[in-house]
Amino acid sequence: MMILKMKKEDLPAFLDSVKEWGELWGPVKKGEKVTYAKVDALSQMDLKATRTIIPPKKFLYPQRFTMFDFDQDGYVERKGDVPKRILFGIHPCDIHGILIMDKLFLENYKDPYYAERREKTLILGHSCIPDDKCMCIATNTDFIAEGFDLFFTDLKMFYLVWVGSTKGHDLVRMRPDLFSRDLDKNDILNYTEYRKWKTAQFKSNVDFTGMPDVFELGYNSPVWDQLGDKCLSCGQCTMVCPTCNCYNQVDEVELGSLEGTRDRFWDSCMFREYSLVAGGHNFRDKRADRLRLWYTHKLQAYIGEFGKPACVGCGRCVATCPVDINVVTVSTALKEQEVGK
Amino acid sequence: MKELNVEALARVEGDGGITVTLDGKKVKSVTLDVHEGPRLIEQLVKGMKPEDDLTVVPRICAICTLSHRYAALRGLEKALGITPPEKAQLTRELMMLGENVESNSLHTFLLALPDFLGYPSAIAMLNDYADDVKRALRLKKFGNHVMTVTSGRIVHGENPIIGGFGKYPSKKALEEIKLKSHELVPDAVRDVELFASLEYPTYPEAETLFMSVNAPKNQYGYYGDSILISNGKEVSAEDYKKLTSERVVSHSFAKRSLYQDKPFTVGANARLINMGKRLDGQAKDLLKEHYSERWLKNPLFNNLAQAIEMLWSLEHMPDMCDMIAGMDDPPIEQPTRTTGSGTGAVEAPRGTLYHHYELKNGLIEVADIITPTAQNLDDIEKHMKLTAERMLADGKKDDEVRLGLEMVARAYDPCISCATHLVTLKRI
Amino acid sequence: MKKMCVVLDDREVQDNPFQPDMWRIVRKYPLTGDVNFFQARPVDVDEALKFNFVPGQFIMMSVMGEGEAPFCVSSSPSRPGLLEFCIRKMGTMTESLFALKENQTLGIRGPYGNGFPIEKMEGKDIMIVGGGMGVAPLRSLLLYILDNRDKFGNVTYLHGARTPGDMLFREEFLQLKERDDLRCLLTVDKDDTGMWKDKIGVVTTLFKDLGPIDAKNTVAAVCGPPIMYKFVMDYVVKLGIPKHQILMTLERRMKCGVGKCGHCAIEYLYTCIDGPVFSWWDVIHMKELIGRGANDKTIA
Amino acid sequence: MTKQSPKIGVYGFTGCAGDQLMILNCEDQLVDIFGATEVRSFVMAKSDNHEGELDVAFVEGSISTDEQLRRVKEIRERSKVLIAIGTCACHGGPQAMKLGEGKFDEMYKKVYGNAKITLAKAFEAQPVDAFVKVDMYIPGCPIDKTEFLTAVAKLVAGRHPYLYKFPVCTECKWRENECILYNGKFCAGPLTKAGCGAICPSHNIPCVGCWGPTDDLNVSAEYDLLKEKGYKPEEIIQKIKKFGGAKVAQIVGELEKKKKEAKA
Ligand SMILES: Cc1cc2nc3c(=O)[nH]c(=O)nc-3n(C[C@H](O)[C@H](O)[C@H](O)COP(=O)(O)OP(=O)(O)OC[C@H]3O[C@@H](n4cnc5c(N)ncnc54)[C@H](O)[C@@H]3O)c2cc1C
Ligand code: SF4
Ligand code: SF4
Ligand code: SF4
Repeated sequence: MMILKMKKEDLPAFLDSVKEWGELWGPVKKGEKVTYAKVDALSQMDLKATRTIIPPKKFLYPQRFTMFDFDQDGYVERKGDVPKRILFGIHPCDIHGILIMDKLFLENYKDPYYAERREKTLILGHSCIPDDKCMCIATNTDFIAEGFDLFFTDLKMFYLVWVGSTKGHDLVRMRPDLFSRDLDKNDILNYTEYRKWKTAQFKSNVDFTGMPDVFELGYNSPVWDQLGDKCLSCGQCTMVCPTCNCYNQVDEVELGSLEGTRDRFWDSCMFREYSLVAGGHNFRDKRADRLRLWYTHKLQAYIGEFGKPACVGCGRCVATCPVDINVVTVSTALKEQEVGK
Repeated sequence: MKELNVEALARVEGDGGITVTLDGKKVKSVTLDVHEGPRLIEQLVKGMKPEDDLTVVPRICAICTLSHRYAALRGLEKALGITPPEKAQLTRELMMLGENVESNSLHTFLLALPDFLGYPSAIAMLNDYADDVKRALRLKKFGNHVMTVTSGRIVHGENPIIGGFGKYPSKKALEEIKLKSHELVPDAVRDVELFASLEYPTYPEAETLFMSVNAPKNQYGYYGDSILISNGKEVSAEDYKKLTSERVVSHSFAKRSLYQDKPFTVGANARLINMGKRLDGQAKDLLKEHYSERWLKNPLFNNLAQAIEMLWSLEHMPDMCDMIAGMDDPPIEQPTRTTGSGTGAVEAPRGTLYHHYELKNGLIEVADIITPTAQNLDDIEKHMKLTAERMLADGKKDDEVRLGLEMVARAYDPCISCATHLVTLKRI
Repeated sequence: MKKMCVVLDDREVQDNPFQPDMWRIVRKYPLTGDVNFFQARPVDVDEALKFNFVPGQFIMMSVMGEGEAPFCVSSSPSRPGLLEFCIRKMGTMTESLFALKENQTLGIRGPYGNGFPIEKMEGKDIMIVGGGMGVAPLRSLLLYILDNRDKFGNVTYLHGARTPGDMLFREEFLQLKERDDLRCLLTVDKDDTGMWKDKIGVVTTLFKDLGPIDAKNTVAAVCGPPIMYKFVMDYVVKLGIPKHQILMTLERRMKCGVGKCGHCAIEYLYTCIDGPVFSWWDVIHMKELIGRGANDKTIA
Repeated sequence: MTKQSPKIGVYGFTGCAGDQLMILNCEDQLVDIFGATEVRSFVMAKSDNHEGELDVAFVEGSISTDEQLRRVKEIRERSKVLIAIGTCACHGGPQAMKLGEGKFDEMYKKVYGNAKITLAKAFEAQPVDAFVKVDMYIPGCPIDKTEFLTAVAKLVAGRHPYLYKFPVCTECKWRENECILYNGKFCAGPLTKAGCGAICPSHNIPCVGCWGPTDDLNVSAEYDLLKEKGYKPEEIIQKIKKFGGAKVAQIVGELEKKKKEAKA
């Protein structure tokens, strides 16, 4: 890893030149919210925004995409339908989310679709200012040390730029004149100051310590039923969560032939069909059981397996669920054995 | 007594049938039955909020869904004391142009033309008239595209809402429409020529009256606050009941309208008869070239009228797009009152459509919807009866009479499901 | 037919675990009213002998245009070249599969899952208890053991079916009764035909005839419908076979077979990777199976 | 694979004919549809219609007269597969929104007075499956072109069509819309089956529920939420019943009963 320094006014020029590598994408206003969209220049982006509606996972495993084509003779790989992209402005929590996805999709049977997109997507991270829904401090994902190609920390007067990969280096080399390695004592002080300042910004005081125990103890708690009564099964939480990966697949054919495609699309464990098997038996027919699976996965099972939660504290479920079921309310309800209003 | 039955009237939207009852050589009666079941839409929307009504009433008819939506919007906005922002007004007009192109191309080519050329369907014409069918599909697809861009989707788009639009079309989409409409004008001209070259049999000819809106600013158009009658009279849309006294007949769930106890015609030829002088561009020239006194008597000319009107709609789109693209998105206009009434009159492709609403404390108390087909039904039966009599007198075979009758019915572009519209029964 | 795919600017060539190979149906015939036997070989014959698997593993089978579903291999890896399946018609994919004819093709990828721990079973006495569709994975195990007979101790095979007509591979098992190197006990719940010469009664009645067994040195494999587990497991445990030496398979909805799609998750386990073979000890410690949602059908 | 083009028929009953129109709206595929299948009967599109044995019958619209009832039974008898297309056929459509309230006769009288209509006897509209077995449902008001075409393509290939079973919200999130319901305004998304591509929320307007109910809907949760946000109970019920048809009418009925009991 290497840390460089860049003048803030040089960023537009830098982003302009990296477009040579691939499409430039960044956070763009959509109504009151933001979403990652293709842009021409930095000026179109909204860097102040906290979270996009759905996380950058949409670039690595799109909402719905074709895996391969098939015809009478067999299955044919799709080639060349994945563009090269540079994502600018990804926050630490989302990069942590990507790291969790990397584990799932790249280890133990590598998923070539994810791998290809991951390879063709450069992650240019950017520091952020937490709002009242951010809780990455509770999940230990408020800073990031890996998983990106470049990471820009905004220190008011200038950027500190972490180079996290050889591809990141390649980008820097496109405009070496914009970076400097002259880092001095002040930079260290500034950076330490920044970390302290960021930590002080958090307004949410959720605490996930002990959650695996609380989940274990609360396995049969009636709290799950109460939450199940409120849940709309709309699946929004799973769509917006950066660490939800479930998918479904379906074959489509051309009219009048047996040629077609196998498509993959986002699925959700909140749906009844999710655990339904032929013959009509459903392993998680009750909403309560489905909710429990989700939150157990985020805050208990994953910790048991990998020592950290599968929640990266992005706050999207908090900013999305119409009936207020999210990591905060669920963990509180379990702890206090009462569902808040 | 012998009955000649055209079981299901093919190629009209909805479900209808014609029964001709003969007494010896004489035609005793001709009835257009509507089998389509009753839906009681006007009763269902009672007690609803205007916004909810707006999602239900367009479902009366899929082909004129946007006309219904627009008529409802005009009626409801009047009742709520809203003047729509200019951009909304223009976008709605563009949407009506789109519906006009879509519906007229669907009707003239896919539904009516096969009769004239002696085919059972447009698909069957493919081998011999591939170019014409494809041209029609191209125009129809474009009409659909305009409807999609403005209203949100092809059929039953929810985008036009009270006080404006959920989302205005993007500049890029407008630019595309502008270019494409330009490109399609020659197609539309070819269509006019094709329909002008057809033989229109004289059997159905008879005098009648024609009604249409009087589009504002002395221009041609598809909405207005007063109604023109071909006898020279003009009546305010709010007085629509004077024009359309409704009644129920035993052989149909569709209601009928008469004007001063006489049947009348609405639709494209009525519009051209009443407002044709206001056309511009090539549409104007072509109307001049092909118009004749026979239009006033023969309903079959409605097909040609639709082709000319479609051309005008296309020719008009570029200007509309430019105007809309030049404006900023206005906020949604809010109601200034919760109690009031209003009548919206618009020209659906098949004729004048009225939506009348009375609101009390923000809820709908009375909804009255009068559809073009309901207005046309009596005239359809009148012209069909004449056709049957004359064709039989001419010694035509049953099959020929059957086709002749179907052609007359179809020329009116009847949308039977909208004719089964449901109005509180009022006899004047 | 090599399932190679080129990705990443043509720089890296790698296996795509989601792309099925084409196999040809060699034989297909009904075993019972709604269960068919399928035998298939790779279209590319060079691949035939390369397909290695362990009894208890499953493959993902594709019918073009319909989709994919998991099925256990019913044949033994000791008889390579062809794969055999016994498949029950349950829904959309299996219906389309049944509509295929001999000589037509289908897609297969795999094998997946852990399979039976064959190496750990070697040297042990083996007891196999099957019912209904549970025969699908068990037949693979049984045939494998018989083909490697000297590596295992005493072998007992218990099999129950509702009626003689419902008994999958009936003739094959009746023939096994002739062998002296295994004990094969068959029973049917009832028989209206009068043709059934063997035992009548539910599968647990067979336990009475078992005689003494060396429980601590026995590995049991039990597969069958949920109702069967409920009763059989009690008997097997009472025989003294340790719970971690009783093996079974779990069924869950699956879309990928390789731990990506999420559907088969049970707490932190993926049935497709950590299973489908689990020990009875594992299963009774799965909260999701015995917890709130528990009912007869949970274990399958 | 030997292929025989399936014999199909398209029929319309009480509704707006929008689903049949959507079939005609498949401009780019219309020729292919007519090529890949043998369209025996499609009254709205052609006049040489032959009734007889069918592989697939597409039925649009709800059933609201005795004559229609007779015809739909007759179509069912001669069709191997009967597919309900559009929300009217699947759930009853808007004309069935007051199903179970027992107000039909009164409303009918208001419209037609005492006039005798001899054509047929009318009753309150009901979905097709209230009278005959339906093998598959393609909902939508009107149906979505792509959803319909992919289903037809699969049927022609002898495969089973797959339609989304999850609610509109999922597609709404795929399209990255801000949630209307989260912001406290009515949206029928969570109760409504996906398939439209969440068109309405993507235009900043609430889903009105035109695809009809999902198989797994939680009406009472949405009801409670909206009440909390300040909506009047009657308005909520009216809004969710608009396209919900018989199924939602029943759920709402139970809900109202429960609320009444709770009050008492
Ligand atoms: C490890 C494993 C091994 C199996 N082995 C066999 C076998 O040898 N013989 C046999 O007859 N059956 C077996 N099954 C069950 C078989 O997979 C289902 O019966 C089959 O998927 C039903 O598919 P369908 O499309 O006909 O049913 P539908 O109900 O139409 O299912 C639609 C889709 O849901 C999924 N699905 C439904 N049920 C199951 C299920 N039980 N397990 C996994 N996915 C499911 C599939 O992806 C399927 O394509 C096995 C299941 C598992 C998990
Ligand atoms: S659980 Fe909620 S806060 Fe945690 S990562 Fe997922 S969406 Fe973000
Ligand atoms: S806006 Fe409507 S459809 Fe979209 S997520 Fe919210 S409730 Fe669901
Ligand atoms: S968003 Fe809702 S109302 Fe709009 S088209 Fe989709 S299902 Fe219909």
